[in-house]
Amino acid sequence: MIALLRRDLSLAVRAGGGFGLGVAFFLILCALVPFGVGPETSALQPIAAGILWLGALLACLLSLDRIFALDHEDGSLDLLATSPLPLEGAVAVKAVAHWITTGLPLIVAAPLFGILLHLPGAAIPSLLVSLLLGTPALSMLGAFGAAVTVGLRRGGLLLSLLVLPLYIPTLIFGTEMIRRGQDGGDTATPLLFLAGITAGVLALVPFAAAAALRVNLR
Amino acid sequence: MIALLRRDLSLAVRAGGGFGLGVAFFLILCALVPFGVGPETSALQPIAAGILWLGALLACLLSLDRIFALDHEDGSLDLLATSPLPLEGAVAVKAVAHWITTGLPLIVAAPLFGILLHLPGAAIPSLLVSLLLGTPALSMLGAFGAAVTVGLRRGGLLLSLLVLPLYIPTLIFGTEMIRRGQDGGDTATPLLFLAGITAGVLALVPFAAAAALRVNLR
Amino acid sequence: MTLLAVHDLAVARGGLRTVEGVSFTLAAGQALILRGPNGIGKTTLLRTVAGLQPPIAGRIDMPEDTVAYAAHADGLKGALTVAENLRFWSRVFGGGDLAPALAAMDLVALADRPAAALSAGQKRRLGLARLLVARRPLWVLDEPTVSLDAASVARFADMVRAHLAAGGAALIATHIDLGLEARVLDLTPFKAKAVRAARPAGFNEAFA
Amino acid sequence: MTLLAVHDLAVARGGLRTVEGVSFTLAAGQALILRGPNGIGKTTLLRTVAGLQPPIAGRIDMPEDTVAYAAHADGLKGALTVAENLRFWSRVFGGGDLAPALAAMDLVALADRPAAALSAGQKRRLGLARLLVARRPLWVLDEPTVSLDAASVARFADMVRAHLAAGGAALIATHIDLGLEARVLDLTPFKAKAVRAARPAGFNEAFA
Amino acid sequence: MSIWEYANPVKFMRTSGAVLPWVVAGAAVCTVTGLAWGFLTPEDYRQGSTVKIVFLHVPAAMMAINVWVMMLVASLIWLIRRHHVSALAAKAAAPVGAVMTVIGLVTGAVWGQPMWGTWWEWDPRLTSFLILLLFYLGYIALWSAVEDPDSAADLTSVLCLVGSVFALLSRYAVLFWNQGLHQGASLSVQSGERMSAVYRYPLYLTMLGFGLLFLSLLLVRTRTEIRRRRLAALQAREMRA
Ligand code: HEM
Ligand SMILES: Nc1ncnc2c1ncn2[C@@H]1O[C@H](COP(=O)(O)OP(=O)(O)OP(=O)(O)O)[C@@H](O)[C@H]1O
Ligand SMILES: Nc1ncnc2c1ncn2[C@@H]1O[C@H](COP(=O)(O)OP(=O)(O)OP(=O)(O)O)[C@@H](O)[C@H]1O
Ligand SMILES: [Mg+2]
Ligand SMILES: [Mg+2]
Repeated sequence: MIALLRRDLSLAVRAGGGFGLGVAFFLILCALVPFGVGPETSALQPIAAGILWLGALLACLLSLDRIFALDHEDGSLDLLATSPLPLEGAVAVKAVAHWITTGLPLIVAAPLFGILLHLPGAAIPSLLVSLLLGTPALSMLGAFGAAVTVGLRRGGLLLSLLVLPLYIPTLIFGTEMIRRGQDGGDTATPLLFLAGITAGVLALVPFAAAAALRVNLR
Repeated sequence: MIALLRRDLSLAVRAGGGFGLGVAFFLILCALVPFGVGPETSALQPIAAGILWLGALLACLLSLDRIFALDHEDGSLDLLATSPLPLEGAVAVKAVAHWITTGLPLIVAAPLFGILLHLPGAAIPSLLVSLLLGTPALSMLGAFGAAVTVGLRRGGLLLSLLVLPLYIPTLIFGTEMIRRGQDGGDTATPLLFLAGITAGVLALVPFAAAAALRVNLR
Repeated sequence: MTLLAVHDLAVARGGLRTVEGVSFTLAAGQALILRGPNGIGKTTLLRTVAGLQPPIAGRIDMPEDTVAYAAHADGLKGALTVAENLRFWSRVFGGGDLAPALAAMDLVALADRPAAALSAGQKRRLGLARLLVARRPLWVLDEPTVSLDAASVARFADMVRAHLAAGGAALIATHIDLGLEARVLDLTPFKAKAVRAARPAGFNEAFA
Repeated sequence: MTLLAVHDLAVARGGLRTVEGVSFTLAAGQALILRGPNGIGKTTLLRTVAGLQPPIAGRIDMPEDTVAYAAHADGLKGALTVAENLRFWSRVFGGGDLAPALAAMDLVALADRPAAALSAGQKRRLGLARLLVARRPLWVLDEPTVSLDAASVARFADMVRAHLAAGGAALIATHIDLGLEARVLDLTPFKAKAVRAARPAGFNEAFA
Repeated sequence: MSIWEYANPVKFMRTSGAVLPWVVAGAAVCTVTGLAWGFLTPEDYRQGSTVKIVFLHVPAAMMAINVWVMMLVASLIWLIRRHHVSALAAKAAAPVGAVMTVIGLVTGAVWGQPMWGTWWEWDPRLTSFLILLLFYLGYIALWSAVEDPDSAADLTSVLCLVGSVFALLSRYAVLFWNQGLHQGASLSVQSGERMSAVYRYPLYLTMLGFGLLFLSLLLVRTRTEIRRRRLAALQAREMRA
């Protein structure tokens, strides 16, 4: 498992800055938003929390689509399935690798983008906590979607169609938490919900994803 | 060329509803935005034009990444390059096929999504015209980006990184046109700019894309 | 010691039976070569034995974690070097040293080359070297010598012989002669009758 | 009539020369078989002749639109049927009828099958049938018989013979014996000296 | 004889063929009389004639949810007992459910225009419905994207399971996000005081009608799917021969 994690991470790094790309996409998105909605603080501030979470979601999504597809194409997935590694473990490891290469850099960079979008300083801590709690669920659900669509040509759009609706609860609680942090409200409830969803997803979804993979390898 | 167009279209249709997927993604995005920014009309109305254009952009982007990648992987691209078809023509045809499967359905569905985001009825005509003029440029620029990144593993994110900045002018004039339509202002100027950009892109970018493809085949 | 026993096996691809009624056993030290025209179902049979798809009928008996499978695709990562690719599979299979595997397939000089910069035959050699680090007793190989030159084919045959001598077994589908002294099983007589579709027991004719 | 003339050609892959000083000519009705160990540079040479990459040195003379290239990958779309795949390439090359091409490679029975549901050898046969609808005089083939069974190899050899008899030519890289009566060119003596990197003429030693 | 016997395609074809005309007739009678009766009800003193949309809106909305539940059950049966008919029934039901959802959304929108002055409002009820539509779309898209029918059945069943959990979660998340202006369940416990009998009985009738309508569509579509499978099998067999 450690070997798989290390391989995935070093592949991400060698394939041209795996760590940087997600952040760069996030940056571009945050830069595009003011072009779309106008540059005034009054226009940006109320939507900043939402845009940050939507950006995280999309950055996640874009980097996801090939999480299993590459391994399927070059035959590694067949070999992994016949290896002593349980497929559930392999799925979990791949989700972790995805989180480390995409989620983690996003979290580190998020305060900066918050400033770009005029997010008030008071909301930064809840921004960080909500991302830290929420993004692992995004990676894991994404791995599930990737497992379901592996081997289908044109996976990209189908994957988004399957995965984005699953992201809705995380998105809602995540932005709600930031918004409450911004207004100085009670952040404990959304925080608990976020943590609960992520815990449930991490505990159960690997099994569903491994089952889907097995079907697709057949 | 006609043969290539027909093949690409029938591939899109067989690979599971090529036409519908882009629209479905657009729908999801429009549904996610209110979760991020809040459900009030006052929050949604000012950003509706921007969100619609961003949605079109992203739907375009997600469906793009495999425009040449699939043909590269299965060797068709090598064969096309040695065929009597000029590579510039092949690029243009592929962009057209992409526009028909993604851009066109988006345009048809856009007024509906405008309603979801509380876009005023007065802005609908300029929404349609701006999309009609702008999306061909998106497809063509996307084909260029896809040509540059073909054969790179993990193309998805890199592609967005390359292509999104190229989309900025189209995005700006497109949203500006809708906003002016919404306020009853003068839409002629952004319309001219949009049309100019698209005309220029359609005339010149196929050559750049074909050159990039040739380098990547080497 | 019997490593693999196949009883009256039927396999299916895309919902239709390909071969049926296949039985054989493989003891330690034995190799079996599968032959048959294109499309008879060799690949399907090997994938079933490797556990990647369920059999339609019949039984496959073997101890757990016995199989090392090598298919048309080699499972290489172009961005990693030859040695890194091999080391990864060695770790996953809890397996052996790299040096002998690299030497056996004449890859020592290429060890630090990224796998993307290998020729077709060199890639295939790396895919075969993986078998040595997997340390599994039963090798299930689907056309292992594709793209290999004559010298490499001979080297591969030596590798299989050494594996058999060390108590392993091998099940190999191939169209060309490998120069191995092994039993040959031609699948042609086992071709599934056209009338019998692949469907679960108890299913009615009216359906698939 | 000379279809292809190669003079003192040097080709490079990944910035390093693979073979150099290769010269040969192919007239109508002739075939040339390229041999050489894995990694010598056969694929690179064929891609250069097909015009997919530029030569480093030397000249390649041939009329325009002469080459039909067939590589390791067959350029098939799994979602399209066998006939649709072939028809597409026939249209692109402004080429010939499907029926004789399907018959030559024994694909008539499979014509309505989606290409994704073909076995490895059947896919390869479809890839070769494409050569017939391309109607190009010079076939440039990279290991065309991979995955083919003995009967299909013989059928392929017949197809090449018919092509030569009709005034075509073929340049074939292969490791196995095709049973064709053709000249053989072994690339081993042309292996590039290790010291000379691939760089355009006039480049300074300090660079490249 | 166990109930699972009916999962045998032949038996299913025979039985469903026999009951189908009755179900269709029942659906027609209930829907038509219910709608006609509903149309003849007096105008509401507050909502005017627009109240009559309720006879389309509520049954469609109700069926939209019930169809998903039925798909969930069918998926579970497929995953556990591997009865092909149940997988095909789930496949056949999905587009019907999606259309019901769309009818609910469109009639709601048409109703919302006079009532709230806007075509669309991000009210939790409506939003949950939009999310349900997304799940339907994903499910249908997955069915059409996978070639092998058994793999498609497996994958869509897993998706249906995971999707159901998240559809429920989304419902709560949406409530948390925005408290809405849509009416509560007026046919529930205190139904008497909230909706007068004039509207209630024709509504019950259309609801029954929509249920039967769904059942007949489901039977017809499942029969089509079974025949399509059989056709594909026969074609493949011929090709192989
Ligand atoms: C797009 C918009 C709408 C959607 C998606 C929608 C959705 C629903 C749903 C799902 C139900 C079924 C509740 C149940 O059976 O438990 C329902 C019932 C109902 N809706 Fe709507 N609705 C929409 C708009 C409206 C509007 C604008 C009105 C009127 C002002 C309205 C009035 C009602 C009423 C009176 C019921 C019956 C109450 C009940 O049985 O629960 N709806 N709607
Ligand atoms: N992308 C690359 N970068 C650097 N070197 C490469 C690259 N691709 C191939 N090579 C090297 O170039 C040489 C020629 O490769 P080529 O594929 O032409 O060989 P080949 O004769 O076709 O071999 P085979 O019989 O194995 O197919 C090989 O030594 C190979 O290692
Ligand atoms: N996805 C699929 N759907 C339907 N039929 C398929 C599918 N894939 C393969 N087949 C068919 O199943 C049969 C067995 O294929 P298989 O790949 O096992 O053959 P093989 O013996 O390995 O042939 P080869 O020597 O060409 O590799 C072939 O007739 C093939 O056409
Ligand atoms: Mg095979
Ligand atoms: Mg080669």
